[in-house]
Amino acid sequence: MFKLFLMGCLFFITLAIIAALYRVVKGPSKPDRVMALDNIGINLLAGVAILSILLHTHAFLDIILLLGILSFVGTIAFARYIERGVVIERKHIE
Amino acid sequence: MSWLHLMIFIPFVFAIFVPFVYKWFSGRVHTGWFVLAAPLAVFLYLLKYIPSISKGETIRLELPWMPSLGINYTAYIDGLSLIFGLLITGVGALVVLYSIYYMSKEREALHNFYVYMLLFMGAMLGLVISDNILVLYVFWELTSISSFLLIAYWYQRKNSRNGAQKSMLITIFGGLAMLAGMIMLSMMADTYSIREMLGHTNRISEHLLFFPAMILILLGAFTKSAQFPFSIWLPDAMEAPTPISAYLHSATMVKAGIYLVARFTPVFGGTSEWFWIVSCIGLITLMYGSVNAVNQKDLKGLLAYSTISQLGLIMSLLGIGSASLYFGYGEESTVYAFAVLAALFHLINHSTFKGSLFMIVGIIDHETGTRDIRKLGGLMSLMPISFTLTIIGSFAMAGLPPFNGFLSKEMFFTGVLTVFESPVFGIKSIGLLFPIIAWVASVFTFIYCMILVFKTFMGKYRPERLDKEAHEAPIGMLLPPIILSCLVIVIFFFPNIVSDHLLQPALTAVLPQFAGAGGIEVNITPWHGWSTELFMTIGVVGFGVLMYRSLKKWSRLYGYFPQALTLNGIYNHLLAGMERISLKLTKQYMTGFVRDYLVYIFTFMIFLLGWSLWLSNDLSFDLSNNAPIHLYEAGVILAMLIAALTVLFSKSRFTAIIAVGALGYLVSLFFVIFRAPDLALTQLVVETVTAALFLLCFYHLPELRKERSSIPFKFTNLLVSLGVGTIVTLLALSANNHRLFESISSYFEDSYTLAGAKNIVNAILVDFRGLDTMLEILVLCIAGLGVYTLIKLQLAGRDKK
Amino acid sequence: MKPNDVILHSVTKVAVFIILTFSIYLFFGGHHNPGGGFIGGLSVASGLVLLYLTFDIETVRRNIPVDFKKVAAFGVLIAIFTGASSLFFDKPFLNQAFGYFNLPIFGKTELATAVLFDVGVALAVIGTAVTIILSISEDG
Amino acid sequence: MSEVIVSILIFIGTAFSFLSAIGLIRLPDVYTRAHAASKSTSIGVLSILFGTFLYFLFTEGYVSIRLILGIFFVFLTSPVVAHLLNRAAYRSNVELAKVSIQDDLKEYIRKTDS
Amino acid sequence: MNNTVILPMIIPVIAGLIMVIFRNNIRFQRLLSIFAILAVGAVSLLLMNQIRNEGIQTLQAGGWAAPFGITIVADMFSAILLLTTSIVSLFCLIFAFSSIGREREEHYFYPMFLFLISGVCGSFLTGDLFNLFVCFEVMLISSYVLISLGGTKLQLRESTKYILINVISSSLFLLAIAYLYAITGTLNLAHLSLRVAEAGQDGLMTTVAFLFLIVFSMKAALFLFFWLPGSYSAPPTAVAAIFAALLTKVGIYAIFRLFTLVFYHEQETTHFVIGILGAITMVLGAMGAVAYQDIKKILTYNVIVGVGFIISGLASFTSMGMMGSIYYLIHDILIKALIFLLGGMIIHLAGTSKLKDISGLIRNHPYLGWMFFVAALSLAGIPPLSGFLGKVFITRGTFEEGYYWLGAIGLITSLMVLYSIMKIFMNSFWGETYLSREMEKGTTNVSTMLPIGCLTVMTIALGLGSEGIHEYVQIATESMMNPILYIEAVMGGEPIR
Amino acid sequence: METSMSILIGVLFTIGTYLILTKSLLRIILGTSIISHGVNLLILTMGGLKSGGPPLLGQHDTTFTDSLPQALILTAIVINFAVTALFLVLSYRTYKTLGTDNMDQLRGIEDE
Repeated sequence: MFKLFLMGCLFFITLAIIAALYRVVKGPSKPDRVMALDNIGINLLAGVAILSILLHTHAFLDIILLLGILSFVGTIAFARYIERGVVIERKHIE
Repeated sequence: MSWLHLMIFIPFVFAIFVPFVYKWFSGRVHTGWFVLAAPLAVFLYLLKYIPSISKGETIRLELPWMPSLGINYTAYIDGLSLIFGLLITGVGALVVLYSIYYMSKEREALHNFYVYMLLFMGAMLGLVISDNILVLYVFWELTSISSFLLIAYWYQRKNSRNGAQKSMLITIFGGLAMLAGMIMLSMMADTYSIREMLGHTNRISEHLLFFPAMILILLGAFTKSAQFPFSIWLPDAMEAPTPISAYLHSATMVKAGIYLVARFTPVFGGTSEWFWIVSCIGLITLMYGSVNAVNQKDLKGLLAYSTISQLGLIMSLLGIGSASLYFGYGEESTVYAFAVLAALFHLINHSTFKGSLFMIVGIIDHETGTRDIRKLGGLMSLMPISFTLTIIGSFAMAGLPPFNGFLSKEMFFTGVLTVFESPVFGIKSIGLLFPIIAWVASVFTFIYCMILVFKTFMGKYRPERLDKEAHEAPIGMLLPPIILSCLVIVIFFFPNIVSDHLLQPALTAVLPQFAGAGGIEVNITPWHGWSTELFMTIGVVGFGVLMYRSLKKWSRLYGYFPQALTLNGIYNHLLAGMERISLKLTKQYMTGFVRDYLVYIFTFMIFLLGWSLWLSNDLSFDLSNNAPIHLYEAGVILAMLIAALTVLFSKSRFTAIIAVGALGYLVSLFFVIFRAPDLALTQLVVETVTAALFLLCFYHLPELRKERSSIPFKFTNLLVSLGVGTIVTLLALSANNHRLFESISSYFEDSYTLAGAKNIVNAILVDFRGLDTMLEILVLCIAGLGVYTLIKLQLAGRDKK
Repeated sequence: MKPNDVILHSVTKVAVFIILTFSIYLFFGGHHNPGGGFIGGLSVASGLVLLYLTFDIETVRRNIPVDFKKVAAFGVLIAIFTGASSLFFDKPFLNQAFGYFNLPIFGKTELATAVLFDVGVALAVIGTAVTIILSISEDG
Repeated sequence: MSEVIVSILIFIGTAFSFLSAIGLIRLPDVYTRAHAASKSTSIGVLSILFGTFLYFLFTEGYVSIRLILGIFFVFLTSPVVAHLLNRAAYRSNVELAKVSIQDDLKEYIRKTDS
Repeated sequence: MNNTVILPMIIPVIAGLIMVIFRNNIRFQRLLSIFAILAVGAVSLLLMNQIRNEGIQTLQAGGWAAPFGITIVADMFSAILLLTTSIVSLFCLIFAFSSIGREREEHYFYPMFLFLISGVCGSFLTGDLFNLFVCFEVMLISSYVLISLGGTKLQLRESTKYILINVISSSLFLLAIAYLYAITGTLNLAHLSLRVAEAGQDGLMTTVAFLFLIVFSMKAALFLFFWLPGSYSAPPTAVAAIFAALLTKVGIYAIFRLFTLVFYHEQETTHFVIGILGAITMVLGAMGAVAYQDIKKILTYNVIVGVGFIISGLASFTSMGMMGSIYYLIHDILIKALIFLLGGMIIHLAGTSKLKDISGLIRNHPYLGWMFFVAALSLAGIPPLSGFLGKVFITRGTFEEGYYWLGAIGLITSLMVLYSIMKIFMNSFWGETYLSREMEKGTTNVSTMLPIGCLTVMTIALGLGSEGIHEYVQIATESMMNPILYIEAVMGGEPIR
Repeated sequence: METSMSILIGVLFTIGTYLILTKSLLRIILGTSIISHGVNLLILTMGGLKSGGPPLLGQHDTTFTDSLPQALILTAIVINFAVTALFLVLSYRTYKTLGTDNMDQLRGIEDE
């Protein structure tokens, strides 16, 4: 029962991912897509969490944190790109 | 290393020293004097074998080269080798002597000349004395190469280069064919030694490869001996300095083919194929050469065609003589054996008179500055010695007494008549063609001999057409042709000395069934009654004179022959055609467009794998041992498909890269679902860093363009990619249901006890398969350095273009 | 209006600290838990990338004055030498030794040469990743 | 009992996540969608993570520092991400939805720039 | 266990890495790289003798018994190739000293060169399928760097294609490994051989074998050679020479290894297909060589012909053919390096690679000319130079197997090779001399002529003195024709732990 | 699951191949990325799916999924990362130096 429930939740998370993918496809603006990607990342994080309950293992708990980190790093890179066109600046123009 | 081997290698040894000698003494002494020692020494050394060889002995000495492969330099001297060896060194010595006067020590690059010459001489010697067919082949190709160099001696001239290239292509082509034949032969006989092959003739003749091997070896012989239709290289080879022509085309290079045929007669002879091919090609060549010689304007060209024709004559005699092996030992066998004897005899004679003729033509060229028959004339009074020598040589060639050519020509007629009189291999009435062709060709031979003598020396002397004032050559230059001409006459009067000491032992080498009997009884005499042969000769002379008289009238016929159909035309056409077709084809598929290459590769893959799968019948779709699939997993798969398709259809690179990122994240979700935490972690990080890399590079890259390509282009791409996808899927499905063995990875589940690690994947990475990891970080490190150099080192701006 | 990154800067400082700590955890936990040299190295790299993202190359270089190409090479060297060290003990190449020792503070501890190997891996990964990213960003 | 609590938390999380996904599709422009993407997703994920944390705490007595860190990290970064993205959007001149009534920032920028 | 086996793989790597760390001292880099290559050569000589005396040498990396760990195996075939590799790379390296240019030297040329060698050696030595992939990658990625090092327009354009094709082939390689792993559950070559023999090589395995064939064909330029002519004409001479000498050979080695050790049960299918591919390769390659009037093009197409010819020996799968292949492989590595160095030298002197613009070089450069002549003959397999024996035995092998067409094509294409290469000789060395020494675009010097001279001497010596290496080649052939030897050497040893 | 994975991999390969066959360098690189995802998933699938717990000892599971393919994929991922990085940089260098990213214009046969 509990398992079935978890799978159901996972299914909805998957749907959420697909919804976000729709946003990636649809756009229309770049920030939209990046936001969708970030959202996919966050949803994946949730999915992994549920999966680790489902599989009853804490092998995947590292992934949760790492996903959080990476989705953060990635999104910031994208944001920089959108904002400035350059991802890493050689020298800060303050 | 025996004395014999040493002697064979002498020319090579000399060749090494020639450049030094040239460097040190070139100003003072002609290098030729140093070189002369080599052929002379070998000639004298070989002379000492005559007594023992004429008694029927043979000498066999082995020098290991690659003993473990059965390839040794086995020197083998019997009568046949000895004749050739003496010719090579004897004529060689004379040619070197001649060249000392012919080649100016101031103007010519003598070191090159003599190095090539010695190489060639050594190669020829090695060729005729070696018993091992592979070694024989080595020397064979060496003669091709060194003659290539000799012909192109004046490499600045385009004609020399072309002539050299032609001779090389044709003779090496033949050499390769011969190699194939020899390999087949060695497979049949299981040995590389010709001597040992003779012990297995039965096995060889019953083998399936017998006929192909024979054809291939004959190809080698025919190309080398300039037999029809491979004769075209020979006239072009006249671009070489005259001493070379004299050497190559009288005594050596072209005789190599004759040697080969004679040498392999015991192996292949006695069969109708051998008989027909050799004798017919010989007769055709004889005809072709003599007919064409008449039409030549260049003296050397005339001699070249006459050489072709004479070689055809010898070849046909060898072909006819091979029938003797069919009969074993007996009456008819002896009759045919006589043809072989004639062949060998004519071989020697031809070397003498042709050598001298070439030298004289060289003298004429040297002294008048031209070889064009139309410009020459009336030299008789100015160059009397040369004139005499020409008469001797030409009349010998035409088969007139009292010169040795008469003897062998008569014997030739005897040979062709034999075919008519005692038919073999179901010849019947066709046999009549043999003497007829021989006779007609002899008429033409007579005509060109007359041209040679009379057009050059008779008629009006027209100094205005010549480059130089004509006068007699220095004695040193005349000496070699004088020696040869003396031989021509001496042999006529004492043919039996030659016959007993050289020809008989050689005959037993060609026809080994006579070895036990001590040869055949022959007595070569100039006069043997009013025989058919004599009448034929008289006919030749009579008809020849008539024809020569009316030469102007009928020689126009030559003009009617279309240029494109000449052998030369065909050769040029073939060569140009090969280049053209190659270029067209290569350009057709080598487009430089990498997409095309990938299409070829993928198409090939689809077809090969598809064919193999279809052949194997191992396609199977079995869902039973699949792991279960959950709804959410289907959702993830769907999401991946969407992401991948987005990449495909996105018009902006930004969308594409985000979709790829999403795809990567979803892949890592799969890794989680399939219980691979390490993978999921790595995939996530790598995906993020890759995305960041893409973003970094976007600054330097253009926005994605809309693909502007034709419908067929896209359709092909679609088809190919669908094919690839299908093949991958099909293979995956089949492999999945085809797990034959337990994986070895259960071993790794002990990793805690084995390697002290609870994380099996990590244990595999750092311990069980640590080497992989080590190299993998090396790859990473190289890539980092590569990126760095790519960005930092930019020589593009400094391009020459 | 000039961009101001105060929020990002302050958050990044915390985040980088967390990332680095976590990386070290991943690295050392690798033997028994998911993680190891690769992932540890890569996450350190991503932490550094985050630094570069929020600040700029000059600033970071001033604080971390390291030639990352040499780091990468050095990492690979370490990995190879741990493997090659077994040559001196007449053991097969890459033979990893491990044992349990009673250390004063940590109690019973497992020490393995594999960890050294992993250090090499991590260094190589960090060095390469940062080299690549820096090279590209410096190209103008 | 423990399963029930975990279930409730996860259910809440999933519901939030899913709803925010719907928001991501339905909302008119990037700025409004950012609400859905950051706020509600964050709460959804946080509750799911917390649920997971509790699950392992109850069933195994396992206190996962990584999960706590993860919760903390998401909690920390999610607003920053939203902030940066929106700023980027604004700076790259992404239009506001037509239904928007007011754009204070525009006024402000005009003032400071001039 | 024999730790010597691993050394050819790691010595260059260590040397290269040290050079990366001490980047600025060029003289040190040169010395160290020479030293490293010499060490590899010495080790491979040592290995050859060990193998001759004690049989195939193996090393279970990390002490994990096969098939669980990675086994490094040096049989005679590998050892011979190692030695040849080290010789050739030594000469290419010396050639590079004066020709590669200061800038490239400063940008990790020597380390990359050594990594390439290491990858090549690794590929020759490894006994594990996946490790083979990794070694390939080491080799490939350093070749990517080498081919693009300098970033001239031509280099960039061609290296893009080169990398793309190789990325695809690497993906396919992994694909093939995955399928094979699914079927057999193992990666160790010896173990694979055992398992394939046990289960019988069924249709699916043959299909997977074909996939491997495609992968290696792409690397070896066997039929799928389209990328090669462009790529090999892009980099500087020393690099092109080492590429031509080694890179395709690694692919050939892999094909040999796989189709003699693992997939040798269905010869009628697999080896026949290999034979057809070899024939097509030879014909197309020879046609390409004949077609062009450009030195670089002619030489690169000749590389392709060589590949087809070597593969013919495998297609025959007789010990005669195999022996021929080994001989020819050694010859081909040497001669391809030599001819590329010579061709590069001509281009360097004349400043162009178009034959119609070059003429009469022999007047000023007689030694170069005659060495080119010798090399040209050797390339076409003219006796008694090094290509001859290989040619004879391969041809005999194909004949013995009944593939007369294959042998015939081999011989005919060798004539076309001769024609194409003589075209270079006759056009660029013979003819009127236009350029005086001063007008030439470049000069020769000791560092460029020494390697050319040495390689020329080697091709002559190898031809005349084949007896000297015959014993080794014989052993190599035996172990190729008899997989049991290999399997026993790998699997027979007791695990260390 | 294996069947659906096989089909997914096939689709990934199809898309990747299609992208590789286009003219734009960037699309080609994206194509190689997708193909490498396909390859990684394939290796995993070929190792057998979900036959046990994650390959970590000391947890509840007694059976484990095949750990060898995971190690292989890990290596493959890293190598692929290295190659992609190099390829990417090369392509933008090509673009900057030669002024085009269209493979059709990079034929390079004009200089014959």
